Amino acid sequence: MPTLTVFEAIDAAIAEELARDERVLMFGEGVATKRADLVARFGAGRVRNTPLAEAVIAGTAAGAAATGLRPVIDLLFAPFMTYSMDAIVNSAGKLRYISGGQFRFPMVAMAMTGAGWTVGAQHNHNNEAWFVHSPGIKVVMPSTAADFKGLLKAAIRDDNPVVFFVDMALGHVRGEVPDGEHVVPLGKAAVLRRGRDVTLVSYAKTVQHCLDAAAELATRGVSAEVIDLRTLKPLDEEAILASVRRTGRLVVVHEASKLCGVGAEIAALAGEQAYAALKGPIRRLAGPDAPAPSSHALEQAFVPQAAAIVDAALSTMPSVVAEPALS
Amino acid sequence: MPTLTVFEAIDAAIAEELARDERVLMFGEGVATKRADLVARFGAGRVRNTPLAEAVIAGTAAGAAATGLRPVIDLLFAPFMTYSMDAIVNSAGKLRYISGGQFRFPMVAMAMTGAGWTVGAQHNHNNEAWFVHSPGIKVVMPSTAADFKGLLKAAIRDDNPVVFFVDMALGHVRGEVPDGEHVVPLGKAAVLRRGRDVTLVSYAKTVQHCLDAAAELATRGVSAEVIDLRTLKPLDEEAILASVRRTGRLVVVHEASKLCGVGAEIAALAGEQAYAALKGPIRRLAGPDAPAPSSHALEQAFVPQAAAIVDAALSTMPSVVAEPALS
Amino acid sequence: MNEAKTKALAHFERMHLIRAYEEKLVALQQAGTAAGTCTSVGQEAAAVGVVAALAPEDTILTNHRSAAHLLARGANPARMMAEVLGRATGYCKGKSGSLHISVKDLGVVLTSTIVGGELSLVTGVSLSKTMLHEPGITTVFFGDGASCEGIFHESLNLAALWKLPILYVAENNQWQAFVHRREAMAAEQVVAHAAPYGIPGRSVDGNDVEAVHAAARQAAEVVRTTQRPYLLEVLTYRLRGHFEPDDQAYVDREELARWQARDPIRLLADRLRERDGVEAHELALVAERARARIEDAAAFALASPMPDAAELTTDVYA
Amino acid sequence: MNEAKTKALAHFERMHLIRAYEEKLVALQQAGTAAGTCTSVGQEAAAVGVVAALAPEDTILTNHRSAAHLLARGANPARMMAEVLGRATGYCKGKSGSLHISVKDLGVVLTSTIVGGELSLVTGVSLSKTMLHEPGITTVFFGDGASCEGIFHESLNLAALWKLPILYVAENNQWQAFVHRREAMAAEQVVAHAAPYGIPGRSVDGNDVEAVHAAARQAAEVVRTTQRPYLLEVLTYRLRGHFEPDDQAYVDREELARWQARDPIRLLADRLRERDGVEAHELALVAERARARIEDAAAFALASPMPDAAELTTDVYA
Ligand SMILES: Cc1ncc(C[n+]2csc(CCOP(=O)(O)OP(=O)(O)O)c2C)c(N)n1
Ligand SMILES: Cc1ncc(C[n+]2csc(CCOP(=O)(O)OP(=O)(O)O)c2C)c(N)n1
Ligand SMILES: [Mg+2]
Ligand SMILES: [Mg+2]
Repeated sequence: MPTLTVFEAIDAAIAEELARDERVLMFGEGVATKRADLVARFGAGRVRNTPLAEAVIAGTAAGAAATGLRPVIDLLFAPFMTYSMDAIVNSAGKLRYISGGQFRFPMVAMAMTGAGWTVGAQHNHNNEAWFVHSPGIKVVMPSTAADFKGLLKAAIRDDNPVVFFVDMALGHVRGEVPDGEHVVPLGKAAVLRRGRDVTLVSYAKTVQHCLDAAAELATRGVSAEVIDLRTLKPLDEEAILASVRRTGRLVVVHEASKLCGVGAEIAALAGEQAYAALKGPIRRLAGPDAPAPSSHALEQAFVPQAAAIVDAALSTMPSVVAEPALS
Repeated sequence: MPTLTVFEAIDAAIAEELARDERVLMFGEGVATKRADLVARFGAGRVRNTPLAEAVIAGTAAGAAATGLRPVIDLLFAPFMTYSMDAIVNSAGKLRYISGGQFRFPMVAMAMTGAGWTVGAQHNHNNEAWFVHSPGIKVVMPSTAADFKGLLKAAIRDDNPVVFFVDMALGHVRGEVPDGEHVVPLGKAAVLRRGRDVTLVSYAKTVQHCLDAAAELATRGVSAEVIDLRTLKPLDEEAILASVRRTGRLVVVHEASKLCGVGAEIAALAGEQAYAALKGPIRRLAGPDAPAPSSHALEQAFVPQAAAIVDAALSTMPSVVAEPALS
Repeated sequence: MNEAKTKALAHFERMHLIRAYEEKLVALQQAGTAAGTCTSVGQEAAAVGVVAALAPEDTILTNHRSAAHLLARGANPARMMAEVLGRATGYCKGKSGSLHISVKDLGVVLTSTIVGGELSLVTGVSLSKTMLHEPGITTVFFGDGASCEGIFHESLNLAALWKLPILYVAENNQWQAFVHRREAMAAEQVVAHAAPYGIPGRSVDGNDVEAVHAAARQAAEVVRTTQRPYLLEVLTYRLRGHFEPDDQAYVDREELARWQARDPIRLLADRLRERDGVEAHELALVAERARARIEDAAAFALASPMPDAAELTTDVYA
Repeated sequence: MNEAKTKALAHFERMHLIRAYEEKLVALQQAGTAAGTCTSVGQEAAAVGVVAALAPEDTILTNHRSAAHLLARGANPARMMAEVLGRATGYCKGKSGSLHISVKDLGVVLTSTIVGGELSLVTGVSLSKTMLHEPGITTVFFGDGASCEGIFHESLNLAALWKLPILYVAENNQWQAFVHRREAMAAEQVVAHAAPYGIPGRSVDGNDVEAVHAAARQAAEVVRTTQRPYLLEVLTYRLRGHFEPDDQAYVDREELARWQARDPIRLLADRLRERDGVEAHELALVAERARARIEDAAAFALASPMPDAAELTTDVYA
């Protein structure tokens, strides 16, 4: 299997989908400049630079999607999506419903986020929960090169608006990507490590932190299962619940702020539907309720690291260590 | 105590704060037209109409707040806030932090939402969870006339950006409002009914549905405690946990969509910090993952009603009725 | 009968249909049977004059104040009223209500009540037509208020750069909900913003349906031949309130009276009588026919069922 | 020494300080010591010419490409560099990094890296000054790219309507990150958008610091006397890439060479020598002094501590 970086996997997915389906096109600020090879291959009409205007970029995508095209837009960094919220949420997310099903919105809105580039809170804001909370929208946030490729292809083929997040820190991480047509269905989590004692659920860069924590936990005799959600909406509730019902313990980990984050949703899901199987308190590890700092030292402190995940996992097991006193 | 409608309570709060503090001003689309009395009393400078431009309305508020004024803005309906997200989230919510504490943003952004006016999904979208999830912002969503007045006054006096939601359906509901200076601190939930067997947590219009459910539950021998959150951020975690630790059972109810909603946060909180006290599965009752329909029949079906709350509460008590089979 | 007269009579009938539709909804609202709506009373000439200048393959985007555009395009008032009343037989199964009725089959797509939403979507709709080699141009109706939203400019800039064949129609009705245009718009006219983008444009008396129609035909022709955007501003007046019920207490009585005297239906009636020699009773008959159609429409709507509760969660995902 | 020469020499020194600062950061970035930054190389005249026209009580808003504005205003390069390097001694305690440095004490407030953020905030800052009867005007720097964001227009419209004394300074450097202005902006110049709002404006050669300064003084005077907005466009060029490192592979070599030949520092040096008779070695001394100051600044920054981990959650709420 060839080894690609995440950025290369994304490039491959886009190129393949442009080649496969004439209705696919891509635009955004600097898209044509940065993807000059695609312009040469597919023409200036299908790979376009835009003005600096995220609202109309996203609106144009929604309008085009509803009328026969399958646009992919690059909104650059997640905080810039604040300018696109009407188009994504009110138009792409709602106009299918509002119109009684007359339109569909096959479009993908890409954005980067996450700690790693010390660019500060106006470039780094893990706001994926906004879109999970909003109706009519799917949300993808992979962690491996293979999934970036396979899920982006699936997103482009999906008939719904998909917000596709790229954790910046993963861009240059390499991974094996299957040869040939590789499509990963939306809505399916991946169990990256099997375990019996505790379920670690995560997505994006903190998946690796969970795998590291699981390795460490193994040395302490704790068998941790690691689930990479990959798609945040639709959420693979079955995979999560099956695992928690088996292990009886749940730790959810992500970089986004805790309050009303994806971790809250998963913890709530377990408390509702796997309650009978729970053997200990649920734990969430998440970014603080604070904007992302720029300074490298602080930026790294923002992200839940493996050691903290180990501690959290152990704290769900009163038999291993005492449960911290509840305030 | 005088009896006021929620809209009157809001009017009173605004008028009193304009009178109390010269730095307070209010603007928005039609604000001066609709509040001509306040224009007459406080001058055209302090109560202003704006152009139809939510982005600059909110940005102007943030800029003014950082430099000495205390603006209150009316963004009309919650979906229109999609145009204001940069100003609210990236500016008002983050620039204090980004600047290392050089600025503060004493401003209030008001918006209406909720079922009741059959205005459809582009006027009715309970998106409060977006703001709870975003750092640096407080979120208020009261249910009674007294709290609307007292919390709005507190919000105007707070040195942080506060998003203040008005559930449309409550506008004409009357309630007693204490005479004279009446300020309700942000961040404090209200226990509206004491109970032993189950805790019902809610906010805005569904608080009344919980009270109705509690009354019904009482007739069935179940003693339900009803908590009105009032402020969604900062969340009164203590009040919630104290109650759940006592009752051992939790039902969270709101009109907003379930996924990553405030209910998810509260359920997660209980699963983390009240786990040992839980006697049954947590239940969430929320709006579906769908845009709000216009048609009155569907719009009412969108909102969790008392009967469903009763059922949910009973389902947390295997002793009373059998727990539904988990899929 | 000469062509101008035939056309004018057709306009007249369409305008009456719109007026009757709006007045019926006002009556239903006052009776507590219908929710509020944003009526197009006073703006019938703008809608009819422009829409009549479009071809069947042209596409239309509109906004909250869309009834006139829809009816001018030939939408069935019965299904529109059913939608307003939240019935299953409505164009959008009752999920839209009055504020965002789309009728894809008529080429009226993606109606949004977010002011400016139509302007953010129109570029994409036009792009599809161009890239998929579909015939026709795309027309977008928006208000003077929408021109104060930044998205108006983003849309114009993109349309100019990408050479999109879009006919922008600014319906300047002097009001932006409860705020007068003067208080909210520094430019005297919306069309002033077109030139810096290299977009041609003009403004026209929006209460004279024939003037609107001529201007719209010319504008559409420019869009068709140049395959580039054009901005047509239609100067008119919102004769009723913003959203029913609305007592218009905030409206200057004199200004309102001035525009009432220029009611587009009355102007056209006068012309039909004076220029074309149509008898008053003939005109009354037209009006009567329109009202009768609308009564039937209302009866249909009121007799229609509410949507099934299961519809709450359908049409969310494709 | 005549006044023009004195002023020109002061400009020259300031421009060199800015250039030295940016070049040092580029070096640190290339050495892997600093993160990337958006440099203002080539735009020093724009910043220095405008900022020198402002009074101490005037307020400034700026954006991601702010180093020149800050240094022209007298910010301490040591604390700026410390900020870029994420140190506790930075103007924002390391929480900002390079992209949104504010220095409230100098009246440089609310810097935002969201393109257009400055334009949405400036109206509020100006409103405060007006309502609190504080002296001074408010200046906002923004790029040609920002003029393509709808918020630019919302800001102009509000400033015109509310009569806000704002000096809008469009730094048209021909680039919007990786897209040439021509490809993203249908208008030839940003200033073209002012007139429809009734806002006066002009454009000026942005590489001639004296021309910029004269135009800015005049513009600021208009704002002060009319208490209304003014739009000054400064035509210049981004001589380096968008964000370090950037190989500028996408930049037309000829265009770049043309503008390099008009490097504002070189233009001013020529003038100082030719018009004012300043010797080359005197000019070299100025440059040397600037570089030395920047070396000190870098040493300070590099020796400064990282913020304490507890700072992660401070300054979130007031
Ligand atoms: C983004 C947004 N802001 C505010 C509103 C509320 N609103 C609905 S219509 C309207 C006035 C629109 O004025 P204009 O664009 O001139 O259209 P008109 O109603 O005059 O036809 C307002 C403020 C809205 N629907 N969307
Ligand atoms: C809303 C938003 N979109 C995109 C970006 C990414 N970005 C940063 S600077 C820039 C170019 C800005 O161009 P211009 O306004 O002309 O300023 P310049 O960089 O040329 O000084 C872009 C696209 C951003 N920071 N914010
Ligand atoms: Mg209008
Ligand atoms: Mg630029």
